Amino acid sequence: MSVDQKVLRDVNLTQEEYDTVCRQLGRQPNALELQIYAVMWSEHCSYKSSRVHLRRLPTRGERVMQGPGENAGIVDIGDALAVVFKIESHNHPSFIEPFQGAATGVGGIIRDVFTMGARPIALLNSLRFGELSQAQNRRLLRGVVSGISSYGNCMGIPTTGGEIQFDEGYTANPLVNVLCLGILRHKAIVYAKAKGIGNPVIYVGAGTGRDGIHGATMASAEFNEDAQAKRPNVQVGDPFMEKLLLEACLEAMKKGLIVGIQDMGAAGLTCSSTEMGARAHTGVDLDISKVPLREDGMTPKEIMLSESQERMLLVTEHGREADLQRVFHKWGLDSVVVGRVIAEPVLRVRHGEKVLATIPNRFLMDEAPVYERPMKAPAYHEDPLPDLPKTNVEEALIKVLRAPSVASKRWVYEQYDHTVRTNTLILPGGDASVLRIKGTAKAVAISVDGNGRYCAAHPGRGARAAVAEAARNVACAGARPIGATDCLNFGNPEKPEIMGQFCEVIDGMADACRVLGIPITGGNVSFYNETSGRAIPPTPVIGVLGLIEQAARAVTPWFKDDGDVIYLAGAGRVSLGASEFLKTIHRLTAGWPAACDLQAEKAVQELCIRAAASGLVRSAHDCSDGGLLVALVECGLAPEALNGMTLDLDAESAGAATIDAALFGEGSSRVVLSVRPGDEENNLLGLAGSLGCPLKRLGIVAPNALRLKWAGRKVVEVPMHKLSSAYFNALGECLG
Amino acid sequence: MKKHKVRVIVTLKEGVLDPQGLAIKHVIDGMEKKGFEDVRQGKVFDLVISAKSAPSALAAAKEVAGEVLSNPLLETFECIMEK
Amino acid sequence: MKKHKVRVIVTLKEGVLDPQGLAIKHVIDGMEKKGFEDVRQGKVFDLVISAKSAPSALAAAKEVAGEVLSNPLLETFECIMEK
Amino acid sequence: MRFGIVVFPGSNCDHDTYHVVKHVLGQDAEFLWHGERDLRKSDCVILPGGFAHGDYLRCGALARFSPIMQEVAAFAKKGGPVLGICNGFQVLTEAGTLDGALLRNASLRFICKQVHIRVEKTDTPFTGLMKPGQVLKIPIAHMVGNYYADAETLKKLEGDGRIIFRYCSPKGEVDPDWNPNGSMGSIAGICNRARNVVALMPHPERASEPEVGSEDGLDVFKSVISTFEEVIAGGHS
Ligand SMILES: Nc1ncnc2c1ncn2[C@@H]1O[C@H](COP(=O)(O)OP(=O)(O)O)[C@@H](O)[C@H]1O
Ligand SMILES: [Mg+2]
Repeated sequence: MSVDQKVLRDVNLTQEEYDTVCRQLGRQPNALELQIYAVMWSEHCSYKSSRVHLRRLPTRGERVMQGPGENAGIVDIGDALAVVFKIESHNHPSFIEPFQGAATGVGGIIRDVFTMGARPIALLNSLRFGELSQAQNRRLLRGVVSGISSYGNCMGIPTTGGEIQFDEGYTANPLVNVLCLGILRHKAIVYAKAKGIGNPVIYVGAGTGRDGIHGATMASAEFNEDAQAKRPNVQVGDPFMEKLLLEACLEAMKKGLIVGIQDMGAAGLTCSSTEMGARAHTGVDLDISKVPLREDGMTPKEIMLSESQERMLLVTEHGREADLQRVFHKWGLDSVVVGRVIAEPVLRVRHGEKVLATIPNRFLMDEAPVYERPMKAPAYHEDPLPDLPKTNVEEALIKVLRAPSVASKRWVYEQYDHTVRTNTLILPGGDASVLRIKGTAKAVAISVDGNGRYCAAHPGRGARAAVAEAARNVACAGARPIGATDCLNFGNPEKPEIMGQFCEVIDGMADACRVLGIPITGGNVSFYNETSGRAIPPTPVIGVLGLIEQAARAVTPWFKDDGDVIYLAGAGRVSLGASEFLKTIHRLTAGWPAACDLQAEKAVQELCIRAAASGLVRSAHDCSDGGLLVALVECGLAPEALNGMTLDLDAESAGAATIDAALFGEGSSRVVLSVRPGDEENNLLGLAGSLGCPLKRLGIVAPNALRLKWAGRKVVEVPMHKLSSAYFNALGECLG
Repeated sequence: MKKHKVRVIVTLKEGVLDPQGLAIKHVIDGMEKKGFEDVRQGKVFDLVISAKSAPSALAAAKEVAGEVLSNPLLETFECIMEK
Repeated sequence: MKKHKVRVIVTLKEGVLDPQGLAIKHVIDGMEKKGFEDVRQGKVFDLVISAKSAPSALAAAKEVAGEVLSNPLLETFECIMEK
Repeated sequence: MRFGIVVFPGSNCDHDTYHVVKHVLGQDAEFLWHGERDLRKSDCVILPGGFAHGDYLRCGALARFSPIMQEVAAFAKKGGPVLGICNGFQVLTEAGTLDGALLRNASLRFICKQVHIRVEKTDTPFTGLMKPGQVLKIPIAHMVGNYYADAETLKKLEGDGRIIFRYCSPKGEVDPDWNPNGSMGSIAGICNRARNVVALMPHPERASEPEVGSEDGLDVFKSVISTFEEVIAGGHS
């Protein structure tokens, strides 16, 4: 069909896609319909580049009550309770306006969780920035952190954990991934379905403005320059409004007044009404003259595409509108009927009586384009590494402890309220966040992890390592992993190398999840993280959820008492390739990360979980960024006390030939444990033996200083307070 | 060099959501005060600048207002010389 | 009833510490801009009020400014009728 | 004893406070919706933490216009024990029930961490079971907790013995290094003239069970329960 190419460019559709639209409809779409198609078929909403690959991820498991496809995944935790959780990216908006971008990212993921009927109880985030030596990156970090903190804190949802890494590759493309976790009773699940023909479709929350309207629209010729200057499309978050929505929605759900609900997130009213109809095999008939507007003179297109925050679309039973209104009114909110559920499975948009658009749901969703984009195997870095000059261990240790990716993130997490709701048993600073479930003996643990440097060097290994690390963090706390959510951050999928990375990452994740028995219940894909042709390192971020049957048995990473015996558990291989040591000490990005042996990983996790359950270990900490020595030092830096240690390592016990590789090499499947000498120690050794998990004695907890021998020779003796100030103060010194 | 006082007023651009203003309006409405149609909140900065002349103080204020005091994505500003 | 625009400017009383203003001054100093002697931050509220007359709109604004928009312990305010 | 916990739309420590008085201490507890005027026969009223009305203007500034606040003021005037925690402290200063004001933290950042506070006075309903000089480990979580009062007010507070808690080191030393937010005189909590209205920035309800890291906050609630029981016992004798 012939169509103005400029029109297609503005809405970001190809000629072939336009032809498909015409074939589906049997006619040309009108201007509004074209806009609706364009947003629904955008990468963000349709997953057209990733869908064929995502199918390879394992999504089923005994405990999975809801896999991908709804607003968030649901995993059973027993006692008729379930956890609802999901991670989402807000990368592009955070680059444009870090405070609002990050804040609205938090707002969005919270809505995804409470719309399922859950009370959100924790937030986590995974952040990536360019190096902090550049003022621009410091500004982005400060803005993002205060955006997250202002939104989460106001909502009264604790931000209990996360991770941050710095790499030059994120300079013009910071990543902001946020995860929300909620708890619900099985019976209370609410789905995003527009069920019940004739039921009213109701709009609640903030008024609709022009914010967030598709960039394409902004660039069209409708606004003159001055108007553009006055009408930015930055979305502004209102956490207080969201708090009202949260409480009002949960109250309405409890009263059985909500049949189905979805938040108006990306592509706003268009996406929520189409998806809710499609899931219920019904249609939604909207009268946009009823939509509460915040600005004058908004066009139908603007109303349908607005991404104003803190808005929900819901369906109630016919006849209960007044009851619903009463609940919302109590919270100071208006609820407005803007449409009806209809039998015809279409999205129909009217303005009063006048029909403006009619599109069958399936065209917008199931029959949206799916691409098998061309792929090219990623260009790997050279392996093996060049010869490296000798290093002084103490100097290197302090430098690595001060490296922003390794150093304590206390400057960041002190800005997050992490104790509200009084469930947080293990505060930020540990491996996983641990939250008790009031009214039961249980706790859940959750950790988000990913390593772009590993994935850039070797996407498959990096992806396996990311799943393994998140799961291991949870296992260290004593929790058994029961589900995962993932956020896949990549460059432009139209480039074959990027698709190649994506494909290898998916395979690596799928492999790790299958072997470790962790189903993926939802996630998010963020492509086009690219500026001036330069893509970010491929960055899958995995959030793993674990369950602890006895909350009182949760294990922290920190050494407890002098004389406790320190062990390295696990048969993990290490490599200096792509390590923090190589980057910080030798200013090199080279080599491959160690391959993760998933059977060894499974064994060490099993050891941690069982040892915790039977109260055998006093502490457990995973070795990740920075390697074994950093992990050991971290074990000595409890929030309120310092513990020293006396260590006697060699190539055999540390699992590497050279001292640098042993102390600073990185790899999966390794955990530092401490145990009381005597019976408990013997029992731990017995348990490890029966699980086939190696356990190497490294030394004992001892007062005040780190004392380290390598193959019998003394190499380091340094007071813990010196290490503590390097580790805890580094980030604050950069950021002020 | 003389000291000049410049007041910079930073306000949200039209169309940008103002949660502060909304929350205040909501409470004012609840207080049964009549007639309040709209409330928008902005910021004010009172600067003291040493400069040769009033115009050069004003120019310095404008620079800082654009670079530091306001976020050009969301806000506009005006600078006023105080007597 | 006509709509009137009133701008309320709320500033900290002299002597009350203004950490925000100080922090901004610090940033400006760090940028090697010269001459900035003092920065104090305040708030501005743009009100739209329906009232019979400008004086009655101004009176309504003053009431709200004193009761809600400012804390008399820390702040003073002025109300300005806009054209 | 019956606790009434005031719920503003943006309160977010209401459930935590309820949990402690009801489930940890086994007392009666009721939520008091800010739009209502009924204290439901509460023997003690708590204004919990949170962001009462979003608190974009000044923290706690808008809360005093809620209908329930008139009842709380009347209850306080009759001598009823009232506790303000964090946002509750801000609400009480904005309402003029307590002296001074809370400004933004000196660091300008939100601060969430464990701190230590020293008990200065034990002659209030909320500190009766404590010892003067006792150190409590209790977390703070606020952006606006930097206590400010003019010199004259400060002098009055000192003179009347109305400074109830100060930030301190784990050993009880009060000095600027251990002042997390810039508060004048390291003030963490104060009371009114009649000593029945007490407020503090730290969150005792987050330090009331050993598994969350500290039980030191529990004495705040236990004290008021014991005062109440004494009154009841006194009434019967
Ligand atoms: N962005 C963040 N938000 C909250 N907590 C964080 C953040 N980044 C790091 N932390 C906390 O700091 C601790 C260390 O993080 P990290 O170095 O990533 O640990 P690990 O290597 O064990 O995954 C964790 O407890 C984590 O929750
Ligand atoms: Mg880890």
